[in-house]
Amino acid sequence: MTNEMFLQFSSISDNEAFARVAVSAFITPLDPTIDELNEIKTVVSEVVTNSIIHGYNNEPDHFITVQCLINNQSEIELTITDEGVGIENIEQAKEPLYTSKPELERSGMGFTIISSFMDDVEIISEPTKGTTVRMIKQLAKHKTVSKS
Amino acid sequence: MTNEMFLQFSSISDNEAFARVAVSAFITPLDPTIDELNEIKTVVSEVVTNSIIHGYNNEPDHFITVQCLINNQSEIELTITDEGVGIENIEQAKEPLYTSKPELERSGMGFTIISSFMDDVEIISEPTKGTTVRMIKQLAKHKTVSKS
Amino acid sequence: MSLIVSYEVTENVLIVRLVGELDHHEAEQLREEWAHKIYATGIKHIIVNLQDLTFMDSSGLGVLIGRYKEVLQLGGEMLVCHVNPFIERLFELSGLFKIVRLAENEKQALHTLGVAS
Amino acid sequence: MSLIVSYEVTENVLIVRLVGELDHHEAEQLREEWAHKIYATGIKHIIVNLQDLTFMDSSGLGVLIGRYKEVLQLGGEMLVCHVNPFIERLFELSGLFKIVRLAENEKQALHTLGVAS
Ligand SMILES: Nc1ncnc2c1ncn2[C@@H]1O[C@H](COP(=O)(O)OP(=O)(O)O)[C@@H](O)[C@H]1O
Ligand SMILES: Nc1ncnc2c1ncn2[C@@H]1O[C@H](COP(=O)(O)OP(=O)(O)O)[C@@H](O)[C@H]1O
Repeated sequence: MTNEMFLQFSSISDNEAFARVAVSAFITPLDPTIDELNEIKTVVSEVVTNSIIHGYNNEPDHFITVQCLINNQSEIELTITDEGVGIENIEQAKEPLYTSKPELERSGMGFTIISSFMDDVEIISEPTKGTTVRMIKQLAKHKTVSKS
Repeated sequence: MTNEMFLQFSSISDNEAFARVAVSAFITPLDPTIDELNEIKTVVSEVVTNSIIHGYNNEPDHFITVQCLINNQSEIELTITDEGVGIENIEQAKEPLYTSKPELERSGMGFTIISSFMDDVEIISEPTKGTTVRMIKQLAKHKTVSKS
Repeated sequence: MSLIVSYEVTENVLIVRLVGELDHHEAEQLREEWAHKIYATGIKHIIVNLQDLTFMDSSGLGVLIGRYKEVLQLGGEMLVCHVNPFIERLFELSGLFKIVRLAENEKQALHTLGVAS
Repeated sequence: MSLIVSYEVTENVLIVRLVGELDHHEAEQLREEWAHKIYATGIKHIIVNLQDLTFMDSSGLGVLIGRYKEVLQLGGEMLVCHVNPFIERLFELSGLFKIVRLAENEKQALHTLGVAS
């Protein structure tokens, strides 16, 4: 059985914690490990924060959507979308330490953390149209190949 | 400033707790009292459960939507919708102890609790089309008339 | 986020301790398990300890009322103890206190039922 | 769900204790307050106690790095203590340990900085 949720909210920083809690609560029935839960919370926080700061330049009157699918009770598919400014150069954006907003004390580590915590990450972006980050994570106890 | 969220999820009972947590997390920045938070959690649980059991007859492959608006940092507007069987007789449905599913040990107290916990409740329903429950709650510390 | 239930039998009394959240999702399983305990143990009365119940809605009320009806058939009664103010409001609202008696704790509830603990 | 920050000055060291969640929303306020403390107190080194920090993301890293750069200008250094395994992974990933030293607790960190507590 597939369980699915779709969430849309205003682009204000109050909603960063909200998005983390909502996704955590949605995947709780899968009984993830504490590490897995922390990883998911962190990537939600990274991507939503990027949409607020970079995508919408901190303007509060836009919307961010988070879609979460649970496949086979074990695979989490997370898709986070904004209709903001988009990314000119995706390869550059993914580089560790690269940030277009050093004046905001961004560390430039968002995409590095996301890649490390998720099994698969796809960035789809078009300047002036917006950005979609689609991520997949397989929960460990259901992994066919054990990590040990 | 208005903060807004829209949530859509599969009609499975796992998502009752999810919906409660998501709405709680969304209104947390308003710093509600424990009682207010419990009231909101309870009405979310009541309405979402009704959509699952009554609206969709426990069929898991439908969707429920929850919209939450925060107006003036103090008023919570909650709208929960299903596209299920709808309610034939809304006046009867609102009666304390009335339930159409006594075999499921329903107490028939859902709407009574909802009316008691929210400041305003509107039920819009059409047979075979679905049901929308729209509720408003003013948080106490911002109430113009003090409750003491 | 979910419900943990433990049962204890003292003479003809079934003590049921509910820990966590009791909503419709949890109610379905609880209902079956609890009804089975009533008949499997041959008890007459029920004490429900709600000390660590952090959430309950009208689906939870339905389960309590269902089990109340069962012990009523057996000539017994139901008591609830450690009811927090919010759940007490739910019980008031729904008229539950017309059929279920309130006790402070398990000991007092057992005493009310005439069982020394 | 939010962040509580407390500051303590011991000789030329600013001890910063972070309790709760450090994300972008909290980072913005923390940044200003913390930068102000550095100059208002005339300290040289910083110890960050993360014992009760339950969440942190790359926005939090940005604030730490920003304050590190400030004490570096003052000829000082930054130490972090009570780092839980998850935050330690974040620090490893981001290379933070190349610039910030790890200590077990505040006492050990003060000792490393040559301050008796
Ligand atoms: N949603 C987005 N919209 C526009 N640009 C983005 C978005 N997400 C990321 N970027 C770009 O990618 C860069 C790298 O992102 P990231 O690794 O998270 O670092 P940081 O957020 O610290 O800058 C950002 O500085 C920004 O230029
Ligand atoms: N979303 C819905 N779709 C269809 N019928 C509904 C819906 N919500 C409520 N009802 C009807 O209203 C009745 C009363 O609801 P409620 O007071 O919550 O009691 P209960 O859920 O215990 O039956 C239900 O028994 C059902 O017939």
